[in-house]
Amino acid sequence: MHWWFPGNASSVGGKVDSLFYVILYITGAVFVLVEATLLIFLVRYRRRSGRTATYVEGSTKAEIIWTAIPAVILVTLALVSQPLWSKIKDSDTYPRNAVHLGLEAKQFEWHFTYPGPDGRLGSDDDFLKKDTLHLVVDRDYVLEMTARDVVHSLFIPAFRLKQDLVPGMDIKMWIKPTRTGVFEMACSELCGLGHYRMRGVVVVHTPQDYAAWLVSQGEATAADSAAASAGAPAPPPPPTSGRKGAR
Amino acid sequence: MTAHAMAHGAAGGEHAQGAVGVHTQKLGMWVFLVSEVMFFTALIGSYIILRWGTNAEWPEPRTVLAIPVTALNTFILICSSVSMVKAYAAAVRDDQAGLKRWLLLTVLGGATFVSVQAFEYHHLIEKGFLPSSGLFGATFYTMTGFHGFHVTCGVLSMIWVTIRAFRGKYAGGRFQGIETIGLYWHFVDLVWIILFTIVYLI
Amino acid sequence: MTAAGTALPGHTHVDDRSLIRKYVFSTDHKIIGIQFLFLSLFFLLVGGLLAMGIRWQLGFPGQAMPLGGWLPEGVAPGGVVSPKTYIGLVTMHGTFMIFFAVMPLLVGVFANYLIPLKIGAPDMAFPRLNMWSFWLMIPSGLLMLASLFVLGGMSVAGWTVYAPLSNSPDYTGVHLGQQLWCLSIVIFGASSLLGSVNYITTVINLRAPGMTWFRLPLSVWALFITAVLAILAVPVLAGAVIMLFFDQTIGTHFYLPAAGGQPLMWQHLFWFFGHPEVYILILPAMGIASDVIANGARKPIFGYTSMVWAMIGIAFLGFIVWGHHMFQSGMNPTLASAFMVSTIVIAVPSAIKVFNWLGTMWRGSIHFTTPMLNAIAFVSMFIIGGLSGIFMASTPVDMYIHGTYFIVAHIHYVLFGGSLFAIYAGIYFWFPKMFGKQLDERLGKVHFALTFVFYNLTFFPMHILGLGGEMRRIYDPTVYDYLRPMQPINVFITVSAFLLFASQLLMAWNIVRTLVRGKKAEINPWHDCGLEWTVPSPPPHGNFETTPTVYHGPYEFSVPGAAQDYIPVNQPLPAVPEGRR
Amino acid sequence: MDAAEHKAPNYIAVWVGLAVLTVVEVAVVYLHLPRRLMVVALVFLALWKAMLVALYFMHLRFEPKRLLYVVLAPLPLAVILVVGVMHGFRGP
Repeated sequence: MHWWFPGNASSVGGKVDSLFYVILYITGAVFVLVEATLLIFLVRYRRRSGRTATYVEGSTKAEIIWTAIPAVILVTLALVSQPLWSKIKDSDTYPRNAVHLGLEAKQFEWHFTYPGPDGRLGSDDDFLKKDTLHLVVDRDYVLEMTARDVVHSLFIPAFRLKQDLVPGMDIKMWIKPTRTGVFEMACSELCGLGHYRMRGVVVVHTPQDYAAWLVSQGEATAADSAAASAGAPAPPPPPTSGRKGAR
Repeated sequence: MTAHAMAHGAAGGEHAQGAVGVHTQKLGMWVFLVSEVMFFTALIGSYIILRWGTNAEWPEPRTVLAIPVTALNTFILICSSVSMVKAYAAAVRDDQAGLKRWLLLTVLGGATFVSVQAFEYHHLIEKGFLPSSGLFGATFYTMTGFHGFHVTCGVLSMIWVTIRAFRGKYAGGRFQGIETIGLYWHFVDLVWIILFTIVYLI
Repeated sequence: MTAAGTALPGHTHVDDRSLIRKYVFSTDHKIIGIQFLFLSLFFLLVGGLLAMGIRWQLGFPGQAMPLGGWLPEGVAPGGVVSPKTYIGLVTMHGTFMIFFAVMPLLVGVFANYLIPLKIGAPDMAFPRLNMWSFWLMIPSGLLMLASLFVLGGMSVAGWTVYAPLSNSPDYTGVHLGQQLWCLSIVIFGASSLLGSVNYITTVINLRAPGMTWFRLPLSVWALFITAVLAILAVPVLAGAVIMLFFDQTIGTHFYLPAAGGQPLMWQHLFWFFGHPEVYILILPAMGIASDVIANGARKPIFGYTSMVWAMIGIAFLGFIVWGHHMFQSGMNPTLASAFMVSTIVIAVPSAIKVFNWLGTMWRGSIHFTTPMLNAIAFVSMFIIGGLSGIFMASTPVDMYIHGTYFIVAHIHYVLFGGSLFAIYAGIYFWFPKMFGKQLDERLGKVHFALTFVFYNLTFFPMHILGLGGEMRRIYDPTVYDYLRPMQPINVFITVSAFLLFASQLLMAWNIVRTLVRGKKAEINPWHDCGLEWTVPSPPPHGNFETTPTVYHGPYEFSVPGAAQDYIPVNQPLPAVPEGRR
Repeated sequence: MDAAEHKAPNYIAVWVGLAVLTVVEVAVVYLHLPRRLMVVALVFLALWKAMLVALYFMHLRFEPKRLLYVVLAPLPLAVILVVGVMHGFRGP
């Protein structure tokens, strides 16, 4: 049941998944065809008394066919992949109104910086949370990422997102969660002895929950949050529904 | 170009002359040099990448390095290349006296180059310019150091070749060895020409 | 060292070299090939043992390893693999398998043994350099082995030793281990360089009369192209590793961002070597498989010329695809797109090769000998490895599966399912020529069957793990909630891996038993056309009494009108048939 | 045998050429030209010198074409590597 992709929870995940399935169907068909051909040949042309091999050196026609067909299929795949890739990784195409968050990775910890009430990163009211990323569902975010020591890689399986964080480089990644819930994140680039436990979680809130969370953290006043939403529940336990859900 | 008639005597005997029309020993040396090109590409390429591919701060080489001395040293290495090729020409003519004389000059030129480089290193280190002094120090010492290592290897093998020459091993038209080691020697010279320009001058 | 010589059956010809010159510091390409064989089989065993440690921890995280109590407390406290040891195992497994097992098995063994014999040369162009190429592998291997035991522990940066993790003990506590790793790799590079210079020069200049370029067996073509790749790629690794070594020892900052260095530069230089290296590890396997498949199907290779051009194409394209290992590295996304296109293009020549192997079997008369079985396994497994590579080539899909077990599955389908099956095919095929004794066919088939089954049971489920999002190189997957349900797969893989490892002992047993009291081999047990089968088994020093003349291409099987179903290349074709080569 | 045997290049002339080019290089540095012009000039001069060494001292001018291909093989790769890596770093 859980032996497949974790349920998708981001804007790009669905597209990545469908591209994956396209490739899976194509390669699956090729796999079945080729391996079946191989098996048939092995049975049919096995050594038998009274039958000898036929002397064939090749066929230009066959060569052209089996060069052209894979070439066309593969180039098509590249053409299909390219726009999605640019959309995900090319920072020029990121939405203008996205909320910018900071992320600095150091050995075995993720340090997220939030812009605070003024909505701007790099001002005095920024605040920092370790290992937990709080987001509002259906909102565009751009993570401004760097690493303090070695190369890390942010991997959020449910979002289908992965990006290395390289010390000395500023790398941006666009995130848009589409489903509330708690999702795990991991480091997927070997970063030292504690690499395996460099775990974090993404909590995707509704706007109301997020406002309440801000209040609970003392990062916003009740008035601020009241402006954002009506009646937030008091100390919000992170919603557990949809947890790594494969529904 | 030349050694066709002398193909024998090298390893491989009757096979020494092959499909490319090049003596096996010479071909082997060229193939080796091809890989040397890639080795220096890694070192010089890193220098280019670090200096111009990023926003790293870079000192004006002139302010750190002594260009006149190195220019002289460059000239010495070029001279040793010329003496090498003269030694080869002498070997082709079977002029044994000329061969020995030019080989000795080549060894001398190479040894002088390495000595001047050692002197330069000593001076730079005294001034506090170290491999750990930023990217320029790191790339400078790595590139010139490995070049110097190549020259040193060249000088050592050249001494060996000279000894063999004095023993008459290259007499009677057996000059392929001279051409082969010469290729290495000129290659090292060639690398220095590039290094001198991009490390010291630009 | 490897005592390769002592196991050799007696020579009958007159040979006045001393025993040491003949069997230890030998310049004979055949002895050097055999020395490489035993050395790299030893490292294959080492790499396999390390893998067993990895699998134990992944299958049964935190439980004491069998016999783990014998390990020192610092390595495995209470018999449990520590995180540091685990990453060390991962690093050294990759290092040993790639640099000291598969690469020398393919290049050291088969290039050395086959090239002169197959092209009709008495030896390599530079026999003494060739000897050095082997004797440099010894210090290189010893240094790498020593790095397992030094103070501070072995390298824990993965076989790709990404900077800056590998740069400084600050991050991992490893110092000497990583430095020895670097030294070992540089010496390895020198060894590989000497070998490659030899192979290239030999193939270009020492071919027997009539052995034109397009009469070369595909194995020789593959080994030649591989040597070209090695000569162009390995020096770049050497340069990169030397800079890494300086970063560790004399305080340079090539890869350390604090002083302006570039961590990504390591990745670029490493993969500029690393991707051609992948083809160094697969091209010779393709060549060996081609030879064996033509022989087993009793047919000429289908589309010989396109097979050659496909290999040349792979070699060329292999140098412009390195970026596909770095799609998620923060590299310029536009450049990544360019790398995606070149990567996808390189799949085409691979596909051509697969179809041509199928074409070779089509209407053949397939003899299921042990070498042939292994070669067939090579083809079928390479298909899977090739197809799974397409997922990674597509940049958006790569974003999800990069750095997961999907990659681990892919690399093992190519390097184990591909290269190693072809290596086995090659060993079974040429063993009679090397030692004059025939490996036990029945034992060989049992070994093949068990390997094939357990291999697939081990590595196929890794695809599923990867799609479930399990990262590679993690010590304990059960730390993650979403990975815990998949733990039974890990247990299953571990059990399969142990059985796979155990199955390999059959081969070791087969080799030992055959060497001690094997059946004497004929000169040409597989009825093959190659020149190596026209000389005694094992061939004498100098190989050929007189330089052979070659009359046609290497795969003249089942020629219509011929008396037997193969025509050795040193015999002219019968007058009639339309086959021209 | 082949051409080179009969008309060995005038090595002394090449030597003089190399020496002069070296002097010109150093002069270029001290001329205080615009930076870009200086770089172009220096690269051009260095390549010229390297060509002289390769063509005459290493006899490439007189070798069969096929050897030339062997020798030139790594150069495009060197360019690909450097250019590729420099583009690999994200723009400023």
